[in-house]
Formats: sequence, structure tokens, C-alpha cells
Amino acid sequence: MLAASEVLSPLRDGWFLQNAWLAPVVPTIGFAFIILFGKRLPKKGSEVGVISMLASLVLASGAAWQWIQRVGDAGEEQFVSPVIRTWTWWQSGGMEFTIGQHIDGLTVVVLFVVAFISTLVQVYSLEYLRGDRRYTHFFAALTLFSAGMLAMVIAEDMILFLLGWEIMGLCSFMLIGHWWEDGANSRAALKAFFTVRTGDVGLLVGISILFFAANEWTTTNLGVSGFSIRGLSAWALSGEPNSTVILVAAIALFIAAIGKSGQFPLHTWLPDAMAGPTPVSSLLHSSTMVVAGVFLVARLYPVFFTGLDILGPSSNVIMIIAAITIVTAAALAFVQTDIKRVLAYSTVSQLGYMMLGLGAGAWLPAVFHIFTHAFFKACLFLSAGSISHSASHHSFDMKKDMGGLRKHMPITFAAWTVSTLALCGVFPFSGFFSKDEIIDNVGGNGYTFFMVVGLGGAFLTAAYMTRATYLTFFGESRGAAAGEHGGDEHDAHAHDAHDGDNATATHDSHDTHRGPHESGVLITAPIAILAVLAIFSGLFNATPFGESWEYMKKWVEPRAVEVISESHSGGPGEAFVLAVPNAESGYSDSPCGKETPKDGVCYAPQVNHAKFKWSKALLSLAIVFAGIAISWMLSAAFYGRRDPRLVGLTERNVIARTGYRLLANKYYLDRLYERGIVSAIVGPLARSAYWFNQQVLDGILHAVARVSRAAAQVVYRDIDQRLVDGAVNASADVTKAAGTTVQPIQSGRVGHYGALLFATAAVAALVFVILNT
Amino acid sequence: MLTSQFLLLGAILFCIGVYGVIARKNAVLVLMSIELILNSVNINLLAFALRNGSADGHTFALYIIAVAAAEVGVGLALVLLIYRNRRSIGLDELSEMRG
Amino acid sequence: MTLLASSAAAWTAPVIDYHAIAPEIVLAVGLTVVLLVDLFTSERNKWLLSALTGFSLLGAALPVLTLALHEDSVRSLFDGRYVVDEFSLVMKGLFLLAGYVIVLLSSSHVEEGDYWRGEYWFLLLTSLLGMVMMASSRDLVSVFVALEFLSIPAYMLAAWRKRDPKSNEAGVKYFLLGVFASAVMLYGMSLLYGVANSTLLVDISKSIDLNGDFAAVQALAVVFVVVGFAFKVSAVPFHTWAPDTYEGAPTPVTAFLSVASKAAGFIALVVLLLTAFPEGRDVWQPFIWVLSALTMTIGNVFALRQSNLIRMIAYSSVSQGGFVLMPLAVAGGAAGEAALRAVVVYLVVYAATNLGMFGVILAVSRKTRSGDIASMGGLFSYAPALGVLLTIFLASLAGIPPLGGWIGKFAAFQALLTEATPWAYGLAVIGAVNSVIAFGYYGNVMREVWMRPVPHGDNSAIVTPSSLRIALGITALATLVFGILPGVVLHFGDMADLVGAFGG
Amino acid sequence: MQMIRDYNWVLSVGTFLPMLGVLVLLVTPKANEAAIKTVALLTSIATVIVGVFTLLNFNFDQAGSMQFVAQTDWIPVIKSTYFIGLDGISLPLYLLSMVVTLLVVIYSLDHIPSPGNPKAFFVLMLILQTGMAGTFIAQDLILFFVFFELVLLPMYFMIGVWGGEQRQYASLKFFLYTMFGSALMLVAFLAIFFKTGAESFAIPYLVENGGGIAKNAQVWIFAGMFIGFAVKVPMFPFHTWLPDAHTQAPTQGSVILAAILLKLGTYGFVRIAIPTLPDAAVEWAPWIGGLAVIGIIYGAFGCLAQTDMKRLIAFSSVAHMGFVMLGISTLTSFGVNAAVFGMVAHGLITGMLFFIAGSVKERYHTLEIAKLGGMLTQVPRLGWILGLCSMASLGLPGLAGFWGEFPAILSAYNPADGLNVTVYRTYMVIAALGTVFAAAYLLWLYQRTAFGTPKNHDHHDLHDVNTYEWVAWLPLLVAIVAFGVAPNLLFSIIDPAVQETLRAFGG
Repeated sequence: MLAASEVLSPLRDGWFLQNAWLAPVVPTIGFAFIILFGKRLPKKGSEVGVISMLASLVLASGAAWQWIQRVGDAGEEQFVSPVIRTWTWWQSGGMEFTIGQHIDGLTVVVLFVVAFISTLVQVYSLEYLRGDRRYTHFFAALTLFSAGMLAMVIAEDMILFLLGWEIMGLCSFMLIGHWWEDGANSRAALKAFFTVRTGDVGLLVGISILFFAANEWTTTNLGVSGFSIRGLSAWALSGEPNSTVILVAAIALFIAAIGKSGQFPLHTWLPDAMAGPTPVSSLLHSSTMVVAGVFLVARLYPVFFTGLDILGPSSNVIMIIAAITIVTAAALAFVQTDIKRVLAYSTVSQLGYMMLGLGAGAWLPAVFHIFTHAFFKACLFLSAGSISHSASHHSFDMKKDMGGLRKHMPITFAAWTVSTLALCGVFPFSGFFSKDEIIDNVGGNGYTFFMVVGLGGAFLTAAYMTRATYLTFFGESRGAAAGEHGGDEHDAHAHDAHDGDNATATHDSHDTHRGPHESGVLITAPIAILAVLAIFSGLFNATPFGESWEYMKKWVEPRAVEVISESHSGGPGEAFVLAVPNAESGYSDSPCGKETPKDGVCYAPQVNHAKFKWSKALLSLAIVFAGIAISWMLSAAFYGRRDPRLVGLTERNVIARTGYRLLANKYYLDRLYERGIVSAIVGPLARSAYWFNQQVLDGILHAVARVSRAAAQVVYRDIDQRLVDGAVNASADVTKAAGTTVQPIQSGRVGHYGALLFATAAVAALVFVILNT
Repeated sequence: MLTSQFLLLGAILFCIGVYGVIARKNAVLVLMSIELILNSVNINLLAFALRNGSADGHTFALYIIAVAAAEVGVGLALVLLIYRNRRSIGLDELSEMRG
Repeated sequence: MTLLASSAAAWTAPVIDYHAIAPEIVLAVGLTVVLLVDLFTSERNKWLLSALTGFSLLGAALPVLTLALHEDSVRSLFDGRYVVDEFSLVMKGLFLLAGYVIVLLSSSHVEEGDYWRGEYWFLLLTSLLGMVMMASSRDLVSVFVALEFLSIPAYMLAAWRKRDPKSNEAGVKYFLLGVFASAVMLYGMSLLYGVANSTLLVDISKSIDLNGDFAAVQALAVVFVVVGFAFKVSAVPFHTWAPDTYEGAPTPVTAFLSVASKAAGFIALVVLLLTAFPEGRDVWQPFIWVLSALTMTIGNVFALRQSNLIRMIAYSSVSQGGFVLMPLAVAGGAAGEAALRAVVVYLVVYAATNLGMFGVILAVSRKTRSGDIASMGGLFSYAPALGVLLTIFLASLAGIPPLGGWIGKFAAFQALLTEATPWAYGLAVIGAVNSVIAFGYYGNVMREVWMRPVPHGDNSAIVTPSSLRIALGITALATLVFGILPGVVLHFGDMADLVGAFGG
Repeated sequence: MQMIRDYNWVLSVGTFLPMLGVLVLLVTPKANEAAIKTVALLTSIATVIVGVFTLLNFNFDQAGSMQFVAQTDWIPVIKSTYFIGLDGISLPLYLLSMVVTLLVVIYSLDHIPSPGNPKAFFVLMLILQTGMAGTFIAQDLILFFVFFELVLLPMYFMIGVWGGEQRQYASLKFFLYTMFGSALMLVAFLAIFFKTGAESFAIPYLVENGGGIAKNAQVWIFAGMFIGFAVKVPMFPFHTWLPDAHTQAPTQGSVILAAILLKLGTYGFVRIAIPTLPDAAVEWAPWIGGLAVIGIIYGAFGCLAQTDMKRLIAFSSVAHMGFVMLGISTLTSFGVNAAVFGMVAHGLITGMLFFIAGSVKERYHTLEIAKLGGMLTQVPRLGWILGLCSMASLGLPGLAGFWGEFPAILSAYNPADGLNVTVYRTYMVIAALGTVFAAAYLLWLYQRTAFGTPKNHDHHDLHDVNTYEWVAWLPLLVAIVAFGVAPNLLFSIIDPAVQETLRAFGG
């Protein structure tokens, strides 16, 4: 029971909250500016990019700060209403649809992360891509990407969300294909865009379904359209929606999330996307863009909550997909020799963790994992870039061109190590607080099987990261890292990275001749910053240290209280006003998500939080350490000492061989997965699932492309040209032929003419005489 | 009155004429057949005129006779013309233009 | 005997309204003058003849105008056997103007070829006089006389190039079939007279009702009469003479036949159907329906195969005839007036367009001396004006707005659909499809004009005599005006109400 | 429907001004090309100025009602009047036709296709302009028909004279196809005229009384109109003239064809067929929708199978007009709004793509995709513009294409009352899949033409976008972005008019 006085506390909203919508607008302008004048600027437009990103960073931080204050004003159980501003965007059928901002905890977190990492990556790129032929275009695209992502994050309605979403896809296309002279890159770009786009069908359909299902309810009860995110959230929890409709919508949306966040089975594009420049990989394909799918689920959480019956007794599709993703991706990471591909697969499996959390009702830990993961994964990628930039002649092959680099590049090494530990989830690095929290809550919500999967994933993660670390930094230097002049690959890549003007030519030659060394400050600085965050960002929600440390929970998690809404209509520039929450609705026993709200609406479902226990934490830590240890020994033995007992083991020992093959070849892995799990659980479906795997993982795009191209050929050549068009031309020929057939009429002989004349007359006469008598 | 017999005669003449027009290959014969038809018409007209007791039939017949004369004039002229040009009045040679 | 005596006793000289027949008188005088002048002028001055012909035509047009402007518009002579009403006046106007244009078209042609000029002009005038009379005839006899009056000179004109076997052939075919057809028609007329006991169309309409003992005879009579005129308007399958004659005859004569004499045939047909057998429509409506469908289709199908330009035009004019027949397939009942209007409108527009096209062909053939469609190749490139004009006329014939032709087709469709019967819609669809097929050959000529190279690549310009230019100017102007302000031509159709038709 | 009669001379002037230019051109000597180009340019500029004037005086608060209405006798005998007016649906298309013509004229200033003869070329173009503009303002069926047909001949000659190798076949095919449609359309017009009591051809009148016709008759009459308009759109079974016409036509021809002419058909559906025959529309809608989605997938497949850039773009038109027709077939104001927006967007984007194709042809002397490549290295600006347009064409949010595509798909989720919801939801999913195919063929085109290394090695007439092209293209590019970012620029105008039009279906 609460006294009204506590509840009534008014909420502050400062300038930054009111104008957070500027965060995407600034980079957009920056983008236009770069495109138009970039080439003429002294720094080829890069400065514009960095400045605009700094500006958005300031806006984002300001917004975050003021949000924290806003939350501070609110009472314990008061729903902290998001800061909403809307403007009319388009109208149709008499309805007006708005564009605007929707600022709440989730928004500010992701807003900050995106702005922050974008800034760092752009700084990093200043050095990394110096002298690249399309330097300007690169920064333009990078800036546009940030604009798109920020727009998606602050979106108040699904249309704007979709807009940001698609723009990110476009930029990912442009950036992966940045060095498009190489066919492989442009193919990878195409594949990425196309795969994601396939998922987007789900987004289109989902939005459509939700709009028409919810629009009436939202307009009557909240005065907002069926695109509005808060409208949809409230509707989803209102007990109104027809369970089938919302289920279909949720699944449709989740398909989009699968495509964007590289979940199984649409994850194949992500590793290929590593063809792009490293900054791109670190920004788009690890820390921010690929999180969009997760963000979508977190954003419209109530829809998924109701639609998929999260926290229900049975496991839902999100968890299943996520679990599969975690395991398969982690396993695939073992057999990569390209350091970036290792990280790519690790990203996929980490995204799997986030999805798992969301699916299991662990909303906050998942969002928190977005936060921490962004830092350490970006850091890892940038380190990888730094290595290739300064140590391995732009090669990313751990086996051929790396090894023993810890001596040459201490900063990079340090950063890499802490990030790795964070990723593995070692206490007290950030990853521990988020990832362990997820696993903990999954268990806490009663999904024991998935908790086990999570722990297994943790083990694998630790193992493959250790392997990668060993290969890169320990053992003796190999190939380029040993100062040898890399062969064709180097040239090829030099051709890519450093093309054209002389400045780069000299720059290039000078660092090749110097052998492995630490990178310049523009590269190391961002890495260092990220590394620091990789260590400490975990403390933002350090559950182990007690309630008082759970800032994220306080600031970000929307409070699942029932709210009586008076006027939700946020006209131009007018903030979004909420009335007193009814005193009855306690926090702990909120009806939201469980039952229909009696006299109000809910914007967030009530979720549980597992009680933190050191016992559980220690267990997972133990697993992690086990992974590290085993992997270390194996790697050391296998790659380091070339231990005869291990080297060539795969040739001698059947088990090892099969084991190795299983991993070395993803199809085997799938077969293992199929035989081991699927046939055990869903026997009848096994064959179809196997077929599915074969088809899908065999490069879904290529298959689809091949099929549709073939179909297209048939449709075009046979149906269109032969059938449809043929019919048209045929009609003409028929007409001509008719002429030939009746030609005899015109024999040119008077006798015939006369005969014809009279015959017709006679026949006609006869007919009509008969008819008329 | 014997109207019906006259009409019958007319009809027969008409049929003969038509047959002539269709069957004959000789321009002059065709002309004559046409004359037959015209005369069958005249017979009809006169028969009707007498039966109905009105003068219109007679008048009409006179007109037809006059016009027929003119037609024959023109027709024979044309026949002469083709005879000059091609030494024959067979109609079947007259099929340069066809199709 | 007594009968004749009594009628002789009753005979009184009829009062003749000279104003009413002034056009005919002017023409008659004109043609005598031409004949005399021809006798007494030397070769050098023969050009006078064309001038005279032209003037007598315009002169005849004057009284038509005065009559039209005069308030009591209906004048009936010889107790209803010869009627001057708006319909006849419009048609007379059409004939006289068309005749004038033809004079313009042919003058240079006739001057240059070694023709018997005097006779040419004389026969032309005679034939036109026959047509003018046809417009007013309301009696079997006068219809018959007018018909022969316009046909016989036409036969001779067709055979005009005496030395040219083609021309002879044309003449003979036209003549024999023409005479045969009119003979058949006469037989029908005789039966009509027998049934109705009168040659006056209005009287006939009273007794033709397709029932009673003589229903069969009536049907037979109606069919035969219709056949006679179907021949004149070259409706399939009575069209067979048209292509051969058109191809063989001198081009100006072809123009004359395809426009004027066809129009005459149509008005005679309309007059007979609407004033003589309104009650016989159960016979002639289906008959016309079939004829119309056949005419459009067969005409098009044949036209598509032609390589000779004139022959193609012959067939095109055949299929055009089908469109004119279209409204008549429903005329008779309520649709009668609309049908009449449609026919008049179509004839007016068609006359303008077709004459114009012949004008261009005459002009071009002065250079190419060939009748092949291919001879039009690249016309646009060396004679853009002629090319554009030809395009305009062809497009108008194809019925593409905003050129005259479309309003003709439109009126036809409209009249047809006033009777919303399945038959009407069926014919309408057939007509629609045919209007598309028609573009097949019109477009083919356009393609020659615009997109094909000049044959033998001689780009020498074409000298167009002034008379021809004037003719082209008039026709082109008419085509455009009719198309853009269809009100003008539709007005003619509207005022052309036919005395004796529609029970009036 | 309410009529506003202020400035009732504006539309006539704007429509017939080009004919004045034609007259001037006719008397200009053929040899004096400079003068000819000047006249054409001035005429089209003047036309656009009138258009702007129209825009400025357009009463946006009453976009739903006819404005600048002028009505005078034309053919009293058949009760057809010269009746013109402009509402929110017509306005964008009317202006689009003017602007596109101007841009095409500008482009032609240094791109007269062989065999030259600018005089005839510009004359035809200006006649086209009159026809197109007139069609969008005509409020009388007969007037509409006249303008609708007026477009045929000029386009026929434009393709046939200035076109590619197959031009004569293509032009004749185009003509016969369209004429076939319009002939039956005319019959349908007459039928509705008589069925509504032979009172008037005025569209508002027919909208009032068309509903009274017996349903069976309506369905038949609609069939006539359907063929007439569907050929022009073109919809799936009637589309085969389009690829040939587009591929063979000169650049200017393709642009005008894509930007305006195709819209005549869809406009006819929105303005005439559906409002005048509501019951028949409900009967026909599912079939139209079905053909539309077939068209979407089918056009996409057609594109994937192409080896020729221009032909690919042509086929993409089939797919895009499929989206438009899908929107129309829902009979909801939501869908029709999308459709009208889609018309404008497709006009801008595809028009632009054809411009690019023309310029590529001019530089590379081929449009074989296999022979192109590395445009971004050789002619980077052209390459980027192609990129932008491809993105717009595949319906990227923030660019104009999206607003024609997404709402159309959206609207298919719940069509007007009386339409089978399940069927339409199936359509929706298929159409959504169509967007993926669109992405596939456009990106695939882009990857193979713009990316990679150059395949041709004679660089002598490779030059990047020149001034004329910039001037001609910028407005289109700007419009593509502007309408993409601020769709309400169009929607706010279209929406009231569409609702007015669809009153028979309860909005």
C-alpha cells in the first residue's frame, strides 16, 4: 500500500530528454554534408563524421543523465513514463500517423552505447583507413549507419523503426562491400543484405498484422495509432488481443529478429560479412547493428510476452532458436583460422544469449548484456584490426600470420585479454555480471535445460577464446608476424586497404618494413577506453553486491505497474502526461502480463528476478575456468610444442578424427546435431529437419538465388515469351491466315462474283422467307 | 385474271436470266441474260399493274425499258472496248486483278 | 382501257417548285454547257472545262444553302415522289462539295493524262446529278432512275483509260455486276409494287408488315432490294467488284466511287429501310447485322494482305462500309433517328478523310508512278507536309481521336448501343475488335511513311499543283475540325430528319 | 461532390499551352535546330510555370473536391461536355506530367536520338504532354477518351522512328495492344452512358448514378473498362507490350512511358472504373488483386531472367504496378492512397532509372549487364545515382518507393467490406515476398553493373554525368528523397480526394 503523496511526485524532463530526437538528426545532416562536400574538406569529410558522432554522443549522454534524474524523482512503484514527442508524418484513410521519439530506459541505454561506440570506431577508422580510396564514402556510410540506428532506437512508431532498420541494412550492404573491386566482398554484401531482407518480410507482415489488430483499441483507449510502440505494448497486455493473431505477429517479428541478429538458421551471412573493413565489423557486425534484432524483441517485449507466452510452462520458439544458436555458433568458432570469423561466430552465440534471456523472461539481464557485450566485443574486433594493421600485413589468419604478438603490441594484448575474460564471463569482468545473470535467471524461471545449454555455451566460449588468444599472442611468431613479407594475400589486401594516393603507398611500405609493432594512438586509444569499460561496465548492475548496485534495474527496467491514462496524445512537442497510478496496484504483485488490468493499462509485463547465489555463480565460474584450462593445454600442446601425441592425432585416432571432422565441417556438425538432439526429441521431424539444415546452412541465399533464377528463366522464356507473348503474336498470324483462307472469294472472275452475289441473295431470301412464314 | 401465270412466267424468265449471267462466259450473252431479267421484271410490273388497276406499273415498266436501252448501249460499248484491246470477249480472261 | 382513260381525265399538270429543284437544274445546265464548250474549244483552252465544272457544282450548292436557310424546310413535289427535306439537303450539300473536291483532285491529273477531258467532266457532273436526285427520291421509280443516272456514267468513268486493259476490266466488271445487281433489285421492287400497289415509299411502308398471305413475297422483295443497294455500298459478300474496279479505274475516279457513289448507295438504303420497310425490320435488321459483321471483318482481313495501296484502300473502304451499316442493324425502332444521324455523320467524315487521303496518294504518285505501299517509303523524310497529312488521314480512318474518324465510329457505336440488346453489344464488340485490326494496315502505311527508307533513295521533292493543295487543305481542315469540335458534324446529322421515316 | 470554379481557365491553359508550342514549332524551319530547341524548352517551362500557378492556387483544405472546374458545351448532341477539374488525385499526376516533360526536353537538348530531326521529336513530345495532362483533368468520359487516345500516335512514332532495332515491331505492338483496350473501353463507356439513362458523360454524374445499374450489367461494363485500363497499366496477362516498347523506345520515350503513360491506366481505375461501378468493383477486386500479386512475383522473375539492363527495368515496372494495383484492389482509402502515391513514386524512380539506362547506353554503347561493370570506378556519380535509384526502387524506407509499397502491402491485410479477408492476407504475404525479390534483382543488377572491375577498355566517350543530365535529373532525385522523408507532402493532398472517391465503399 502506498500513500498518494509518494506516488504523486512529478517527473522531471530536461532539454536533453525533450530533444533526444536530435541524436539521429545530427548524423543525418552530417552524412548529407559529407556526401556533398566531403571530398573538398581537408580531412576528406572524416572530421564531419567524428564531430557529428560526438554531438550525438553528447545528446545521448545528456539524455541518459536526465533520464536517471527522472527516474530518481519517481517513487519506488511509480511508472516512469517515457518522454514522448510526436509530429504528424503522414495520413491515410483519414488517420494521421506520427513520427516521433519514445525515450525510456531501454532507449537511453542503447542510444548511449550506439553513440559511444560509433564515436570510438570513427576515431579508430581515421587511422585504420587512412588513404583508402573511398575514405570519404566510408565515413559517409558509417555516419548514415549511426543515424539509422539511432533513429531506430528512439523510434516512437514502428514505421520509423522500420526506416532505421532498413537504413542500417543498406549501410551494412555498402560497408561490407566497401572494397567491392573484389567480387567476394560484393557477393558477401549482397548475401548479407538479401538474407536480412528475407527476414524483413517478417517485419513488414508483423507490423501490418499488429497495426490492424491493435489500431482500433489504441486509438480509442490511448489516442495513438496502431503503429505506436507504447500503444502496442499496452494493447498486448490489455487482454484484448486474439491469441492467434498476436502469436502470428510475434513469430513474424521474431523472424525479422533472426535475420538481423544472425540467429540460427539465418546466421550464415554474419561470418561472411567480415569481408568488410574491421571497424565495420566491430561497429555494425558485433556491437550495434546486429543487436537490432534483440532490441526489437526487447522493445516490443509485451507483444512477445503475450504472443509467445513467455514465462509460460513450455519453452518458446525464442529460447529454442537461441539455444541452438549458442551451441552451434560456439562450436563453429573452434574451426576458424580467421580471427575475425572466430569473433563473428562468438558474436552470433552471444546474441543467442541475449535472445535466450529475452525468451526466458530475463529482460533486464539481456538488455544489460547488450550493454556490456557491445564494449568488449567492439574492443576485441578493434584489437584484431590493430593486429592486422600493424603486425600481420592486413592478414587475419591466426595460424599463418600471427603468434607471439604479446611482446610486440602490449596495449592490444592487454585489451584483448581483459575483453576475452569479460567475454568468457570471468569475475569481476563485465561479461560475468550480464551473462551469468542471464543463465541464472533462465534457471530461475524454471527452464533448467536451457540453463544447462547456457552453461555449456559458456564452457565452449571460454575454450575457443582461449584457443584464439593462444594462437594470436603466444607461441612463436609465424608468417607476417615474424616479419616475413606476406605473399600475394598481403598485396591483394594492400590493394584493398591502401589504394591510390602516394601517402598511403609510403605509409604502407613503412609499416611493412618495420615488422610487427604497436599501432598508433588513434587506434590504441579507443581500444584502451573500450577495455576499461570491458572491465568496469559490469558494475552498472552488479547483482552480487546487493540491491544497491542494481542501477540498471532501477533506471532501465520499466516498472510493471498498472497506469490510469488520461491523455496520451502527444501532440507536436507536447510531452506525454500520465496520471496517478492507482494506489491499489502494488509492485511485487502487479497484475501486468498475468491478468487483464482492471482499470488502466500496463506498459510492461511483470518479470521475476532470480536471487543471486554465490554457489551458482561459482559453478559457472568453475565451468568457465575449466574451459580455459583445457583449451589452453590443448592449444599449447597442439600448436605450441607440436606434441607428437597430439599432432596428427586426427589421422590416427578414430574418435579424435571424427570429432575433428565434426567441427571442421559444419555439415557434420549439423548431422551430429540432427542425430543427437533432434531425433532424440522430435524423432518424426528429424528427416525434415535434416533436409532443412542441409538446404538452409548450405547457404540459404545461394539456394534461393539459384532456384529463383532458374524459375525466372522458365517463367520468362517459356511462359512470358512463348505463352503469353506467343498468344499475342499468334492472334496476328491467325488474322493473316484467315485472309489467305477466304482469298478464293476474290477470284477476279465476273462469273464467280455474280454467282456469289446471287447465291447470297437467294440464301438470305430463303432464310428470311422461311423465318417469316 | 391470270396474274399468277404472268408472275410464274416472270419468275422463270428471271431464273433463266440469272442462270445466263452466272453460267455464260461470253459478255454479249451475259448482257442478253440481264435483259431477260429486266423483262421478267417488266412482266411482273405489268401483271401487277393490271391486277391492281393502277398506272404506276406501266410507268415503271416504261422507265425500265428506257434505262435498259441505255445500259445496253454502254454495255456494248464496253464489250467493243475490250474486244479492241484483247481480241476476245471472254469474261474469264478478265481476271488480271484478283486477291 | 377505261382505266387509262380515267387516269388521263384526272391528269393535271403538277405545280413544280423550281426553288426546290434548283440544284438539279443548275447541274443540268452546267453539264450541257460543259458539253457544248467542249465541242467548241481548242485543246489549249480545255482547262476551262474543269473550271466550269467546279463553278456549276458551287453554283448548285448555292440553292441548297438557300433552301436550308428557308424556313419551310420540307418541300414535296410530284405528290411525294420527290421530297426536299433537311436530310436530302445535307446529302446534296455533301455530294456537291465532295464533287468539288474531286474536281480539284482530278483537274491536274486529267490535264496531264491524255484523257477525253470534256467527256470526263460531263460524266462526272451527270453522275453527281444522279446522286443529288437520289437524295430526294421517295418513290421506287425515282430511286431507280436516280440510281441508274449515277451508275451508268460511273461505269464509263471506271473504264476511262480506254487503252489500259486494267481499266477496261474494271469497267466491265463494275458494269456487269452493277447491272445484274440492279436487275435483282428491280425484281424485288416489282414484287414490292405488287404487294403495295404503289411505288410511293410511304405507301409501301403501310403494307409491308410481314404478315398476311404475302409475307413470304414481302420478305423476298425486301431482301432483293437490300441486296441491290448492298452491292452499291460494296457490303461483303457483294463487294467483290470494288477492289478490282478501284484498282483498275483512274485514281480520281476511284476516289469518286469510293466516296460519292458509296454515299449515294447508303442514303438510298437508309431511305428505303426507314421510310419503306420500317415494319419489315425483322427481315432486314438481322440481314444487315450479318452483312455489317462480315463487311468489317472480311474487308479488314483482305486489306491486311494487300501490297497495292489502292487495293488496300479499296478493302479499307469496304470495311468502313461495315461500320456505316452497323447502326442500321438496330435502326427501325427507337434507334432509328440515332442510326440515321450516325450514317450521315459517318458519311460526311468519311468523305472528307478519304478524299484527303486520295489527294495525298495522287500527289505522291505524280512522283513515284507506282501503286505499291512500299512506294510511300520515307515520305516523311522528303515531303514532311504530305507525310503528316497522310498520317492524319490514316489515323482518322483508324478512328483515333482527335481526328474526324473517331466521331464517325463513336456515333455508329452510340447508335448501335441505344438498343441495349445482346445482339447490339455483340456487333459493337466485333466492331471494336475490327477497329483495332484496321490499324494493322493503316499503321503499316504510316510505318512506310515514317520509319522506312526511301525506295531507290531519290529524295527529289514533290511538286503539288495548287488545286491539289487546296483540296488537301479543305479535307485536312475538315478532318481536324470534325474531330476536335464534333458538334459541327453531329449537328448536320441532328438536323437531317427524314420525312416519312419514324412514322412522321 | 463540391465544385470550386475559381481560376477555371488555368487548367485549359496548362493543358493546351504545349499545342501552342507545336504550332510555333511547325512554322520554325527544320534546319534551325537551335530555335527549335529553344521553342520546345520555353514551351515546357511556360507549361510548368502554369502548373506551379495551379499548385499555388490549389485549395489544399478542400483537396477532396474538384477545383478549377470549367464546364462548357462541347458535343451537345451526345450530351458530352468540355468538363475539366482537378482534385487531390489528379493534381500530383497532372504536375508530374508537366515536370517530366520539361525534364525530358532538357535532357533531349543534347541527346536527340538518331535519326535526329528534333523538330518532329519535340512536336510529338509536346502533343504527348497535352494528351497526358488532359487525361488527368478530364471529368467527362468522352473527353477522357479523346485525351487517352491522343497519347497513342505520338508515342507510336516516338518508338517507331527513334527507337532501337526492333522498333517497328515494338511500336506496332504497343499501338495495337492499347487500341484494343481502348476500343472495348469506349464500348463500356457508352454502355454505362445508356445504362444511367443516357443523361450525361460527366464522371460526377455517373458516380452518382452508376451504382443504380444492375450488378450483372455492372460486371460486364467493368470488364470492358478493365481491359482498357489493364492493358495500359499493364497488368499481368496484358503486359507483353511493355518490355518491347520500353526496350526499343528512345530514352525519352521510355521515361515518359514509365513516368506518365502507365499511370493513365491506374488513374482510370481510381477515377472512373471503381467509383462509377461500385458493385462490379467489389466483384472484380479479388481478381484484380490476384493478377496484381501474380504481376509482382512474375515481374520479379522476369527481371531476374534479364540480361539487358533496360529490359530489366521495364519488367520491374510490371512488378511495381502490381503493388499499385494491389492497393487499388483493396478498395480501401488506405490502399488507394498507397496506390496513388505509388504511381507518383514509380513515375519518379523508374523514370529516373530509364534516364540512367539511356546515359549508360550512350557511354558504353551496350546495355548488356554482362558487358557492364565497374561503373563506380569509371563514372562514379552515375554509379551512385543508379545506386540511389535502385534503393528507392526496392522500397527502402526514407525514399519515395517505400510509401507506395509498404502501405499497399499493409492495406491488403484488411480490404473493404465484402472482400474475402483470407484471400487478401495471402496476397499480402506474397506481395511482401515480392519485396525480397525486388531487392534481389535490383541489387544483383547493381552489383554487376556498378561494382567489380570495368569490363570495357575504350574510355574515349566515357564521361561522368554532364550538366544537362544534372539539370534534368536533380529535380527527380530531390523529389525521390523529399517524398520519402516527408510523405505527407503527397498523402495530405491525396487522402481527402481518395476518401471522396471511395464514398461508395464507406471510405
